[in-house]
Amino acid sequence: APSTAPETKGAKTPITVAVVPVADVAPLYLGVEKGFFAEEGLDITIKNVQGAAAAVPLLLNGEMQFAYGALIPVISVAASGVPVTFVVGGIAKPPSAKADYSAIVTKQGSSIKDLKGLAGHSVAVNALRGGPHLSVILALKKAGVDPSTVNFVELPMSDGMAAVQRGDVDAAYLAEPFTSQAVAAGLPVISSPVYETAPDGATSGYFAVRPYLDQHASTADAFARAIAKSDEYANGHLDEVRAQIVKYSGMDAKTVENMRIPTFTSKLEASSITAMAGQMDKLGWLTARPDAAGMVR
Amino acid sequence: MSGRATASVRIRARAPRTSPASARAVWVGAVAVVAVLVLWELLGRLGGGGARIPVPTAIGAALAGLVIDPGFWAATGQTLLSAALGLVLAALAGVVAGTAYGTFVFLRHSTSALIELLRPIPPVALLPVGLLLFGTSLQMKLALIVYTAFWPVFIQTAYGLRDIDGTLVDMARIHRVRRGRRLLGIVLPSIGPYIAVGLRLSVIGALIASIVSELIGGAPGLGYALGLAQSTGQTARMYALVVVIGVLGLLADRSFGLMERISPGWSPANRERGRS
Amino acid sequence: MDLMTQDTSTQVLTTAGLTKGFGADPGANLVIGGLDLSIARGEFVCVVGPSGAGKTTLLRCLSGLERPTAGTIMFDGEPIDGPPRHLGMVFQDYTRSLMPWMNVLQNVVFPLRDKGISKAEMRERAEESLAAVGLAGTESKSPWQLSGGMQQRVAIARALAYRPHLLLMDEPFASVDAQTRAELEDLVLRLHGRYRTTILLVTHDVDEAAYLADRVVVLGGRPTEVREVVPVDLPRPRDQITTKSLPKFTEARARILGLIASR
Amino acid sequence: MDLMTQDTSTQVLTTAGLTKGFGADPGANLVIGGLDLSIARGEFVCVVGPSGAGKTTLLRCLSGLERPTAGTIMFDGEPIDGPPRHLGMVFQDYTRSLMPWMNVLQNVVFPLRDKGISKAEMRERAEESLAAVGLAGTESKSPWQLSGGMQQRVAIARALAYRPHLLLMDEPFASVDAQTRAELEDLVLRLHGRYRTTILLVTHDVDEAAYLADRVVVLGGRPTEVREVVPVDLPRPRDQITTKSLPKFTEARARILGLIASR
Amino acid sequence: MSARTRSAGRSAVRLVTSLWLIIAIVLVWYFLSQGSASFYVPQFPATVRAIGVYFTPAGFQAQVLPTVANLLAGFVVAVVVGVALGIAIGRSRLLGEATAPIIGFVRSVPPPALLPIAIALLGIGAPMRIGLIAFGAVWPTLLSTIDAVRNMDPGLDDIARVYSIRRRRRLLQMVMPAAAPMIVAGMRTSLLYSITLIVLSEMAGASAGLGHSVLLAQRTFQIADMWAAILMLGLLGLVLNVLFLAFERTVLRWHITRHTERGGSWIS
Ligand SMILES: Nc1ncnc2c1ncn2[C@@H]1O[C@H](COP(=O)(O)OP(=O)(O)OP(=O)(O)O)[C@@H](O)[C@H]1O
Ligand SMILES: Nc1ncnc2c1ncn2[C@@H]1O[C@H](COP(=O)(O)OP(=O)(O)OP(=O)(O)O)[C@@H](O)[C@H]1O
Ligand SMILES: [Mg+2]
Ligand SMILES: [Mg+2]
Repeated sequence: APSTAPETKGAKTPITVAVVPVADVAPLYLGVEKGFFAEEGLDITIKNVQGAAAAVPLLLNGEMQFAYGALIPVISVAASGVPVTFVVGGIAKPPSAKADYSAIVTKQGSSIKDLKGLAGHSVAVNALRGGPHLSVILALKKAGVDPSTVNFVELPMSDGMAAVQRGDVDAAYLAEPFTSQAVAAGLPVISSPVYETAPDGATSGYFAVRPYLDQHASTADAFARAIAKSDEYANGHLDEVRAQIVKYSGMDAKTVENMRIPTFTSKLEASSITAMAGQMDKLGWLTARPDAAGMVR
Repeated sequence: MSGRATASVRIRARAPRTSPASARAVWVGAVAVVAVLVLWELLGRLGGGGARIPVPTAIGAALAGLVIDPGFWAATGQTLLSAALGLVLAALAGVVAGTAYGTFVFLRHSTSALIELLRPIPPVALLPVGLLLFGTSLQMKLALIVYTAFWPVFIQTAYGLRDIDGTLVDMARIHRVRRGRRLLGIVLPSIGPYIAVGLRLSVIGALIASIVSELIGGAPGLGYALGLAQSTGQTARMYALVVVIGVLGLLADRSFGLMERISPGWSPANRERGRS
Repeated sequence: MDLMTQDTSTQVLTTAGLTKGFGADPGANLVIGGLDLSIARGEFVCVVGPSGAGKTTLLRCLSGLERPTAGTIMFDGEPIDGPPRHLGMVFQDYTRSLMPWMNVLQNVVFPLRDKGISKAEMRERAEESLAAVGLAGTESKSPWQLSGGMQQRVAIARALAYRPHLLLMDEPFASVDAQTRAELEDLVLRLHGRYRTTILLVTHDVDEAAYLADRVVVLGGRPTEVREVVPVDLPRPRDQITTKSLPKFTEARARILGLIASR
Repeated sequence: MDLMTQDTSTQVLTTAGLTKGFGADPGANLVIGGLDLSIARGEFVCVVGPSGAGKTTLLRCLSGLERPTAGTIMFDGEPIDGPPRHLGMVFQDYTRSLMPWMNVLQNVVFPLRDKGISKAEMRERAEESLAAVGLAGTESKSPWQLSGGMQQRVAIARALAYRPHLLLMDEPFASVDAQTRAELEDLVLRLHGRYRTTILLVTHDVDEAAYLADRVVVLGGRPTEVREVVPVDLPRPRDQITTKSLPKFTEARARILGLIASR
Repeated sequence: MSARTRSAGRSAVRLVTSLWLIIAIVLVWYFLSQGSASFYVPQFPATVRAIGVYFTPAGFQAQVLPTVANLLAGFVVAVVVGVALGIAIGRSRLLGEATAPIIGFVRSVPPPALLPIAIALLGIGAPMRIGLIAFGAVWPTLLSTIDAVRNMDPGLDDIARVYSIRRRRRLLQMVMPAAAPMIVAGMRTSLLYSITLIVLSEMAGASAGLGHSVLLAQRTFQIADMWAAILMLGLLGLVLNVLFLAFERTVLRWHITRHTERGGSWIS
């Protein structure tokens, strides 16, 4: 029964957090190092998983308590009836196009110069019906292009750049570290989709399952507080963030040096979820509309 | 009769086969491997930007980085341990179930449709269920490994049972040889070549399942490292890990190949006749 | 055919109307058609008949390996259902009846296991019977390292080491030289004399049949029936020189030859 | 042993110091030790010798299937390297030499394909030779549906249909009955007479050897050597009754038997 | 006449024995899932409805057909390459020694790691999928063939050499039939591998297909859809298996009849 209140010093509450080892979760590592979690009485273990959906079984069976995920996949999970709820936010909409960690890239010398040019062409996204897919669709709509004229191709992000260069696809959605790699290789960026389409507030967050939250409310609060503290610290110490990324991802320092670091935020609004869920529903991606209010704590 | 009396009967001393031949095998194999590597390096360097597969020298550099990392060795140990454990379980289960399936007609008829329905379920698809039931524990890995490694042994065993010489079975029946003894003395040796192939498939299956379960399920091991390298765009490191996995598979495969060569000295491939 | 009139209480093996066919409709493709035969305890019976007559098929039925299409087979007064106890058999296809993954000794010992025989006795029996067939010293060889005749003798040694009460032998000496064959014949005769083993032996050699048997069953016809049973009234123990020079031997031999040629 | 003094120009097959051993150190485990033999074109030679003497091994060496450990084998004046053309062979292990996935006809016809023989002739030859061995009508059966003796005859039919110039036969009649055996012997004799086929036949039956051969090679010793070559000076054509009643036949037979027994 | 009724009766019995277990399991599933709240035991009706989608003309054409086509193409390539290469390797000592380490290495590369290589070499279209399936499924056939050819009865080679049988005929009519029982066993495993490899092959570049459906449903947590796609893979396997058995009965007729008529079960 790890429901001990955080105030009880000495015996710390052990929790396990499932993450995907990308830049988004740097505050978590940083916070652990800075002792923000220990201060809240949490003994934290971080484990890598393939994605938000892969973490759900582990939350359900109690092996892990929190997981990091973007809004879209977690909304999908919620729509299928799993009672998942966000505890705290992750990263925010980037402040500028230049700071956007995402990019739609094309081949050098491609005739496609902007989103309008994508009509009738193919775009690689890492997961159909996932966040990138939605971002590209919304960006296209915003640019006045009918998304149904674009052929979306599912392709792992690590293969996106090569596929564009070879001409297998005309464009690809990339996120860091692949964005900076592509830019360094000279691929033209025709859009920064997250910056252009994301709602204000957090676009991702740490979530848990409701039965757990009902029983361990104080632990969840402590976790949220520690994340908030970490976010704040991280936003002000980008060098330390980069050092953390090098440590936990194994990327070399030079790559990380060039990466665009997202802005971290702990504030996650139900309205963002409502907006996203609405878009997904419109596209026919959801079997049921999840209760947005219930998805945020 | 003078011809025969001449003492100069030249006996062509044929050296004992095993050791120099296997030395030759290593030698020939090594040459072939080097040839492939050189070809790859050349193609990679001449092919230019399009191909995203790193050349052997780049992978070699990443490999050098790996082997000095103690975490890598721990991961290797974890991967191998679970693969070996799962393989043993799967092999036993596969031989037992395959023998029963090939032997009992009612059992075969009752279960064949169900088995055919279940068999094609990709192990990857079962992962969420495995994660839910067992978490990222060793059990989850083992469940997936056993499931993957079981089928080849099972199928091969079941097929092998059709290849038992009827005369041997008659001989055993005549002498009222007990079933257990028949199993050990006749059935298993007869289907040995089938099981051997099944095992060689399973050993790699077990290794791959171990890695895939780490890759997707997040259990610690080489697969975890592989997934990390892949999702963070460290291509050379990823291929270095692939090379490591390939070498592990090669070693496992070779050790089985060796077993095969040692045990059935009776197999036609090892007999003297017909090898001239 | 006065077999049915014999006292059946001493009969080990009796068939009545034994019929056997193969294929989808066995009744239409009969190999053996209503064969009556009975063998007394301790008797030595030889079976002769043209190639393809059904001798092997008969032996397989008698041993319980094959189920007859019709008719009954009684063993020790009970209908047969699978191979009975204490039955030994030398298969015509001897190469196939040896296990290539076992050496000669292991092959000979194989049927003895699980029969409550001590390891030492198993080994002793095996070595004794291997020596008897002239294969002492080959214990650790593999079957495929032996000549055809040697393999056949391993199969014989296996049957001997088993010390069966009823021994069925299907052309057991087909692949051995004349000299060895004579020795093996005498070996089987000694076995028969010593243990009162009931023996049914298929052979193509009429001399051999007459030399060994108490009665020679001549098969023939299509489907096969018992053409005649020739009693061989020669004294026992027999030996190659004396027995074969007896007029009764020549007589029996001529009679069998005549029956075979008259097909 | 006056073999070496014969005119070698008519010799098809000549061995000089033929030595063969098995195992890791063949020189130490000799089966055949320095065997000299030569066979003239159109000759019929029978080989007799104890079981395990190395008759099969000799045939395998002569056919080029097995490489001798030492010594030379010349075929038509040239050292042998692999099986020569126009060679036919009946293997001792006949069951294994038939392919179970082919029926009888396909098995017989198999060696004839790709030899520039028309389909019609292939079939004719196959049916003719199958009929000659008494197996007409079994064309579409599978080998394992035949009795042992029938399988052996299929193997013989295959060799006959091939019309070889040199025919090596390893105990080809071991599993057939006396009557059929006599018929097959005469069949082989006719073949020999008609096509002048050179034949080397291994047998355990001394009568058979004397009846068929121009010369009988008696093997013996350890390692095996030619103990003696017995010329059989009987007129051809031969037949079972007349030839076997000639004093010269009895003489040859007795001589061979004596050589075998004296081992 | 009586033979015919007997055989009709026998096939009826056969049908019952082969189906009772599946029916029982479906019933258990039906009743157990009725009140189920578990996310991994989908309700029976929902799953059946989801499967139904695949049997609409549009669903069949979009989801099932391309998958089956790639699967079959990949399997056929695997079998042809496996048998051809297997015979070559099995019969040539040099080739066997030269390829052994490469084969041992290459076949232990985990399939997910193969994906980028396949994409790099073959793009993201059907050739890549077929290539991946073929590459992953070739091993059982290849290894079986190598082993079967190596363990061939040496007596067969003797016949071929004595009668100077040409190489082609030797291969087609001696080596292949002799090795067939084991090759077919390997092909069976190859078929199994092909089906599971679909999922991997549809991890990239696909927007439809059964394998893609499994992945998509998993990612979006549509458990009924996931099980529907998985069961479709199972059904596909079942159908292919029936076809395979028919193929096997033709190719191995001699082997099977010999086994049933001469020999029988070892346990009898
Ligand atoms: N499994 C089978 N299927 C079909 N026919 C068979 C089968 N077994 C035997 N026969 C047929 O039965 C007949 C008798 O065969 P069997 O082996 O009993 O003869 P045999 O008397 O032992 O002959 P041989 O002396 O040549 O060994 C043959 O015509 C054979 O073709
Ligand atoms: N592959 C082998 N390895 C070892 N020894 C062998 C091999 N083949 C044959 N031999 C030995 O060679 C000897 C002669 O065998 P071979 O088969 O030539 O005899 P054979 O004269 O044909 O006898 P049989 O009349 O019994 O057929 C035997 O002692 C046998 O053990
Ligand atoms: Mg027989
Ligand atoms: Mg021999």
